[in-house]
Amino acid sequence: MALLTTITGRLSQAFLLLLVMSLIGFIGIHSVGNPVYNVVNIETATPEDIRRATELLGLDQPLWRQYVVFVQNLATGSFGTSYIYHLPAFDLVLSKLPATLELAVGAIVIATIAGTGLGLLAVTRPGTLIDRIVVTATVFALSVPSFWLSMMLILAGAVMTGWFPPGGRGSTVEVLGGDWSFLTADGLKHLVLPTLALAIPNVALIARLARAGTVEVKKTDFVRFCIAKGLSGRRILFRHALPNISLPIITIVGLQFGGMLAFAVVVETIFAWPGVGKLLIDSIQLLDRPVVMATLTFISIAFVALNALVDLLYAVLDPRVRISA
Amino acid sequence: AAAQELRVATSYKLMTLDPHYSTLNENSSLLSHIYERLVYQDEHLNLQPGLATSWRRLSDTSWEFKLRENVRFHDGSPFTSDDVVYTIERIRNFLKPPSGGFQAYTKGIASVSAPDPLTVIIDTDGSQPTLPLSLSAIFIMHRDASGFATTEALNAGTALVGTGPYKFKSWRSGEILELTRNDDYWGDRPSWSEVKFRIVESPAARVAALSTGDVDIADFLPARDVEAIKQRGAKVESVPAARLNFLQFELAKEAAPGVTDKSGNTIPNPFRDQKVRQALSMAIDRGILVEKILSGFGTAAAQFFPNGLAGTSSNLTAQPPRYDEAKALLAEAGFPDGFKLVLNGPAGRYPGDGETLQAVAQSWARIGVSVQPVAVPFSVFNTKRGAGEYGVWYGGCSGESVDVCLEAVLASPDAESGAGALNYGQYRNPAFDEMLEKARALDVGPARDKALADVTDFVMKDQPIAPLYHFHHIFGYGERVGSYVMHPRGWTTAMQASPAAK
Amino acid sequence: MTIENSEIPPLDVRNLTLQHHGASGTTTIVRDVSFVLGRGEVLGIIGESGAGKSTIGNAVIGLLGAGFEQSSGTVRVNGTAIETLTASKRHALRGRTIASIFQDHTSSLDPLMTVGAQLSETISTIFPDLPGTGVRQRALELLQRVGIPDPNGRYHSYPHQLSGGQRQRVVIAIALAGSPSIIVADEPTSALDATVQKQILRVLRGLVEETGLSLLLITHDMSVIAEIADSVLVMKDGEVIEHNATAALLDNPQNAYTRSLLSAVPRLRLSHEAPAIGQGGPDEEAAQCDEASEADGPVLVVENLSKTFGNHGLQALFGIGSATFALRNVSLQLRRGGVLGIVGESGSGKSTIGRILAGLETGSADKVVMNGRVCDVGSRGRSGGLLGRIQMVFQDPASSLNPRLTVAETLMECVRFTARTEHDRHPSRVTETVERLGLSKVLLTRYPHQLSGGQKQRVCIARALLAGPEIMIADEPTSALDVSVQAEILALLKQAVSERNLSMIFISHDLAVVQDICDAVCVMKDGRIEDYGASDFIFGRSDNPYTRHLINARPKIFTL
Amino acid sequence: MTHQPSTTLKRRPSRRVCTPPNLILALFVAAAVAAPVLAPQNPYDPLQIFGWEASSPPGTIGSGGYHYLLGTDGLGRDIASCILYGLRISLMVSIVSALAAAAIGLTVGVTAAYFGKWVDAIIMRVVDLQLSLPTMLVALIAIVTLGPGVDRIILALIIVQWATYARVVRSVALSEAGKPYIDAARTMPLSNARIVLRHLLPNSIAPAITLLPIEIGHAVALEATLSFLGLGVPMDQPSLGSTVANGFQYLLTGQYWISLFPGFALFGLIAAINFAGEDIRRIWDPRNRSI
Ligand SMILES: Nc1ncnc2c1ncn2[C@@H]1O[C@H](COP(=O)(O)OP(=O)(O)OP(=O)(O)O)[C@@H](O)[C@H]1O
Ligand SMILES: Nc1ncnc2c1ncn2[C@@H]1O[C@H](COP(=O)(O)OP(=O)(O)OP(=O)(O)O)[C@@H](O)[C@H]1O
Ligand SMILES: [Mg+2]
Ligand SMILES: [Mg+2]
Repeated sequence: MALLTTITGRLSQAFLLLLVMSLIGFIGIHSVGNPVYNVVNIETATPEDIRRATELLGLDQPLWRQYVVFVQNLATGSFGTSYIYHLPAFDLVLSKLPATLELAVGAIVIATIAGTGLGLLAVTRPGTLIDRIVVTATVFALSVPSFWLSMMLILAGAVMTGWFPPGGRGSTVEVLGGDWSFLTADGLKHLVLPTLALAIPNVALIARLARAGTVEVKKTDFVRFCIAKGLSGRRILFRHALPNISLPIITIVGLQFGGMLAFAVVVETIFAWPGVGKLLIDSIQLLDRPVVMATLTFISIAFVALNALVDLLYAVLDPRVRISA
Repeated sequence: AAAQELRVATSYKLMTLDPHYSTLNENSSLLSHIYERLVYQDEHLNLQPGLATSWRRLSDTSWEFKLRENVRFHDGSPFTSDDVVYTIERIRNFLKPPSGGFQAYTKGIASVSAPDPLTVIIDTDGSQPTLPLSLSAIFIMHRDASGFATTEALNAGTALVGTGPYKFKSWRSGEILELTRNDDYWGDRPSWSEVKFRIVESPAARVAALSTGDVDIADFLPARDVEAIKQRGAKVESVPAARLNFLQFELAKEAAPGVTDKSGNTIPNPFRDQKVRQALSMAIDRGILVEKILSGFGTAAAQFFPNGLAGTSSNLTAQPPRYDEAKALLAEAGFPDGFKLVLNGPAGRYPGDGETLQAVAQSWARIGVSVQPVAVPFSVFNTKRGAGEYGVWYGGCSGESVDVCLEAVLASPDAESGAGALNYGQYRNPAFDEMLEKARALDVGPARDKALADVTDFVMKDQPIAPLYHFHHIFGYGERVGSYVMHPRGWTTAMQASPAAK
Repeated sequence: MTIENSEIPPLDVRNLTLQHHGASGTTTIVRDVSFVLGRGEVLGIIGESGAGKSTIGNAVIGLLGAGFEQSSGTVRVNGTAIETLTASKRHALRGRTIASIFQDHTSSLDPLMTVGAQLSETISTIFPDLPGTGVRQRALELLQRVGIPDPNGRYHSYPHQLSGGQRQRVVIAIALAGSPSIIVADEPTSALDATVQKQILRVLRGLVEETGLSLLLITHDMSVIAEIADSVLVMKDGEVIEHNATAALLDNPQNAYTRSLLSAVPRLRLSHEAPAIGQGGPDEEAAQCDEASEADGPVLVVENLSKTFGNHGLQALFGIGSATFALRNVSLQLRRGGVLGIVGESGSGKSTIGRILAGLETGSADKVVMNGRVCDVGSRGRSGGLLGRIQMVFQDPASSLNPRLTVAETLMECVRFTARTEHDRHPSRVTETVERLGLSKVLLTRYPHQLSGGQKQRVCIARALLAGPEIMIADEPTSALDVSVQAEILALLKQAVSERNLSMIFISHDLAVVQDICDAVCVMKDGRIEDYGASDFIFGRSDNPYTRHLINARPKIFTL
Repeated sequence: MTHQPSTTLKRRPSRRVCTPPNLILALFVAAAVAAPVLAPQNPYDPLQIFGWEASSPPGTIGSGGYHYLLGTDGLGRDIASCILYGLRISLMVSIVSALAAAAIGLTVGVTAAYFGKWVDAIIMRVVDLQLSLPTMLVALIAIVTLGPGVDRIILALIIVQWATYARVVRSVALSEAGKPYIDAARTMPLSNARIVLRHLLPNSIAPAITLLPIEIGHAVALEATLSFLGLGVPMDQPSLGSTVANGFQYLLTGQYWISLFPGFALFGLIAAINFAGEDIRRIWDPRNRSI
């Protein structure tokens, strides 16, 4: 069956991809520096300490052998133990997942809904004040570097008004083996600012895409025919224009969501949000190879899955699109 | 009860709950709530009784520690000498690298014995006058009947019992540590019923958290934010850190990497000439570093620890730059037109590190030395420094006492003894080595301090490094905290904070 | 023909002048056009391609494109001048009072929505009280009425899964959905074969007579005019040059252009003379070809070509839905320098044959030999040797032009990349060809959306001709052209065939045209070849019932 | 969706290029080019900088005779001069990298959509791979293995950015590739490259054009972040991005000028680029081009 071949095809591709990814990660970390300097306390460690730590971590082995060991361990389901945290690397990544997920999901939902909403709102009133406000506001929203935006949100939402906490993750409840903060009032309060910081640029991006796309679609013959058919403006907008502009929007949503899962470092750092992105950057900086490898694996899987989903959505939306394996 | 809760935003990551895993403050600072040491180093770096009430030297190679009575672990079991033996054994025999940092502190120990529940006898290899100081780094764990506790088990938070004033409640790596008061604590009743450390690595986020009253204490605040924080009503304390940041020179190689003449041709290593080193050190405007880059929260340095701390020399004080003199010295050394060099350093590891490189570049430009400052991530920096790819670089050293730094940075490198661990510049001065060794053999006390000061005087004349500054630890606290006692080692604990009077 | 003359005519156009403002200045597209369309009346508009017919249609429903301006005149619908109405009032007329069938049927349909859904949404917008099942019921009924076979199955098809004629009928069905009192139909039957066309005309006529529908019918097809229009407006260069009752106009045209137009109407000759070439069925012809020398041998041999359309992406993925058999065991031959006509029912697979041969679609066949080379039709893609030697004029000219290239760019590209000699590459070839196709040079700088339907079609023909193919597949190449231009184009094609040794497959529903240009004809129905033989045989002696049925279905007036 | 009266003259699509945002952008470019002439101080020359004048408020007259119009930063560099000099690097790094990334991404994305099947599969998996590689790691590897330098940063930014374009443009190209005009092109003896670049690409590019100015802004920010981590442009030759990133640390302090003015400059630059992008997108659509 086609579905089965598609899935197996994708899976084997994903497997290859992970292999390549792990090689890049491995060689990359190796080329950047020696992790052992971060493992020992460099201000006090003796050369002997360093040598012994190097041996114990297997860093004295040739790289290819280290890789073989890594793959062997992987076969038993282990990414190894973090050099820095001394926790199983993948568990460490998983433990950051709830925080990252709730932030990313919140932000992407807001971005998608508000973004398309604003974009369509602007496009229904071309040339009006609303349109201009949307265009200008989105341009500005996109022009603010994210650390500025985050800082401004903290200034406005926390320091000056005291409405929201300036950072941190609020109280959590354990559900399904993860600690979730969106289920508590305190947690929700903590979520507001970082979610906004992540969502705002994406609201703007999606609004611009939606607006630009719709402007284009509005000129097509089938929209003219829809008008001639007597369809209401709203119906044309939502049932005809929206599906026709949604391919790039869905793509962006998928990409940005993946990005939020993996690379929301700035926001996570400034809001002291314990997420995957921060863990990854820290681990890269500390050359904590097991964690880097585990995180990269998680991210690749997330991207492959997301992109497969997005590809599937293409086919749902556009019957002319052929899905390759 | 809420009034007695202390909320702290700390930069300390607390990477593991194993107290013997890493010697970094990042771990030990927070764990000192749960675990205690035999000997405690106070804010003047003097040793005070901890779990040991007294200690004395039985012979040149033997120490006796008397333990405190009626101390109980969090699980109710009594603290005995057996636990000390267990702890030292765990460090020496059980833990494997990378958790090897603590082995340095037990290096000189030959054997440990427990003649009675409140006495510990430690025999050493040779004379170890600073053994109590070494032990001031070691947290005492409770003997586990089933064998040595693994790091994994400790991280799981199950077997986490110490004697400290606070008990473990919960922990999420890199995120949060929650503690509750240990009501059975042997010492003064802890001030706070609950303590919650939030790990906030971004300084701006710590500032924001403190400014909004989201936390009561925030550690390691950026100096430039102090004014604004004060305006928002928080109080700020600072203390010069027991550490030094300095510039270190490559001294062994014939040609120092990155050092060329003005037109880019390789030249013989100029740093091997003491005059050049002196000229370069002389031409650094340390005032700019401390006043501008560290916004006044720094002390211009001429030696390893801030003046006044044990083992420092009162003869050495930082001088304002003397460009003309420096230029003359350079000319004397054969570089009237100066030369070109790459000044390397880590980015964002120490307060003001990157900016310091640039400020030094500005200073040195005035004596004709053109500098290309290059800051890279710390791990890259370490790797390259270790590989000898640098000619002159920015480094840092800290320790329990001055001699630790003297030995690590300036002693001739010796893989066996571990001396010269930070002597990446390969500075070798046998006279100094000898003097240092002698000084270190002295018992803790004024004589030893004097000897160390003399050693420092002696070696700094040679200018093997160019000291820059001792940055200050800056902590801020809100209205619920009455006072906070700063510690030069930069510890962040609830014990240092006392509640504001109602 | 009863004309109920009520006081207020449903559509009253007075002194309509339409201008277009562009960077190169203002051009008047339609000048001072007036007409009245009464209740139950059918007004035909014929005229030169590019005369402004579609533009008038757009003005009437108030959907002029960007840059157009109604600079003077009024359009009254049921007495109200629509210019004075607010946007929403005007919109309320659409679909209910006045419906429109756009010339460009393919791009009128939303590619991402099934045709059933598009039809149903129109119905439920106009009849909001109708329950869901009622809507569907009515939608299926409409599909049935416009002659879509298997309406239940087709309901769930996407536009790209339909044949050209089927799409056109869906558009007609949508226009009919709101039971409007006025319909502006722009070339509503251009893609339909005679039988289906007849059915559609019958439906329209029925509505006109029974419900008093007023029909503004823009067409090139004189037989349609003759069959259904009460009066006719003849346009040229944006002006009305003649306006008369149909019979009067056809019998006694006043204007020279009208006369030339009428004389250019191709007529089917049903003489029973002996065929000049080929004697009978395909076998005979094949035998003949086999004997012929290499040079005269068939340039194309197709044996047992079949095509089954799978489902679209998602259905294919989950393996649901049913397949469409578009072609079943089609065998045909194309003589070098010959023109093979393919006629037949709309949806019978004519275009599919063309697309497979052009390598745009896969199929399965026992043997396909082109130009002496065996081709693999099992895979999409272009076999190197044939690249550019086989050219296609697509059925839907509008969407087969790259919207971002000007006419000149499109044609120049074709010249540049197909030229074999330096001479071929010369830009003058483009202008020459364009002029021979009756297109003004001004159009060269335009983008496709700035052309009329017929102009686009001619650009497509120009593109195919400029490529200098050995085989050309022309899929309804003249459906949007007025008869006099059509005559010129046909002459041009014939010339190309005879002078350049071009071989052509000519797909058309216009039997007269087919008879005129083709030497062999193949009649298709339901993906099968029903009848196949020399042109004279098919039109003269074939006793295949479907062939006879097709021939007899032609509008009466021109069968004499 | 409302329908404007078609009878009134439609506002003709504006072809003006001298819109205020474009003028501002032109000003930025001019300022960048003329920086050595305009700037009172060369912030890249350590001899012209006086560390003791660090963090001077706007308007201070410095010892070198400099008038610190916008104040000085924490190292004593004239902010106004830093902005002017920094603009050159930021503009070049961001625009070059964004354009190159766009060129690569667009070509690759359209190619994937056009050929489908295994070509698509391979390209898209490479895209997946690229997307899941963290910028930081790429930058680290590039800079550690190739050494520091503006060109390395541009390279790193290209590697990081192209995949986004590829995926976005592919989404449109997938449905565009099935349209008859592509079929028509396929029957011509055109090379695949030409069909992809001349026919498919221009028709699939619209969302990517929306994306481009955003990505340019993104590139400035990325470059700033990398510089902040010591992976960017040389620290003694700050780009606008790194000036902002450095100034960012002063945001909550009283020395507002160190963060505010470079921030405004960056903000204005990116906004101007974004507005200009809006124009490009409008002009790109042939339906907006009148004859
Ligand atoms: N957007 C436009 N810009 C400029 N000129 C245009 C535009 N649209 C159409 N025209 C021109 O207006 C004239 C009338 O076009 P229209 O589509 O009304 O012709 P038509 O009579 O319907 O022709 P056909 O029978 O070929 O469809 C043509 O010459 C065409 O080139
Ligand atoms: N992509 C497709 N998917 C499924 N079915 C298709 C597809 N394309 C065409 N068909 C079906 O194949 C049949 C033949 O279509 P084709 O376009 O060849 O007809 P045609 O003879 O050209 O008709 P017309 O005269 O109306 O253009 C039709 O029934 C049509 O619905
Ligand atoms: Mg027309
Ligand atoms: Mg067809």
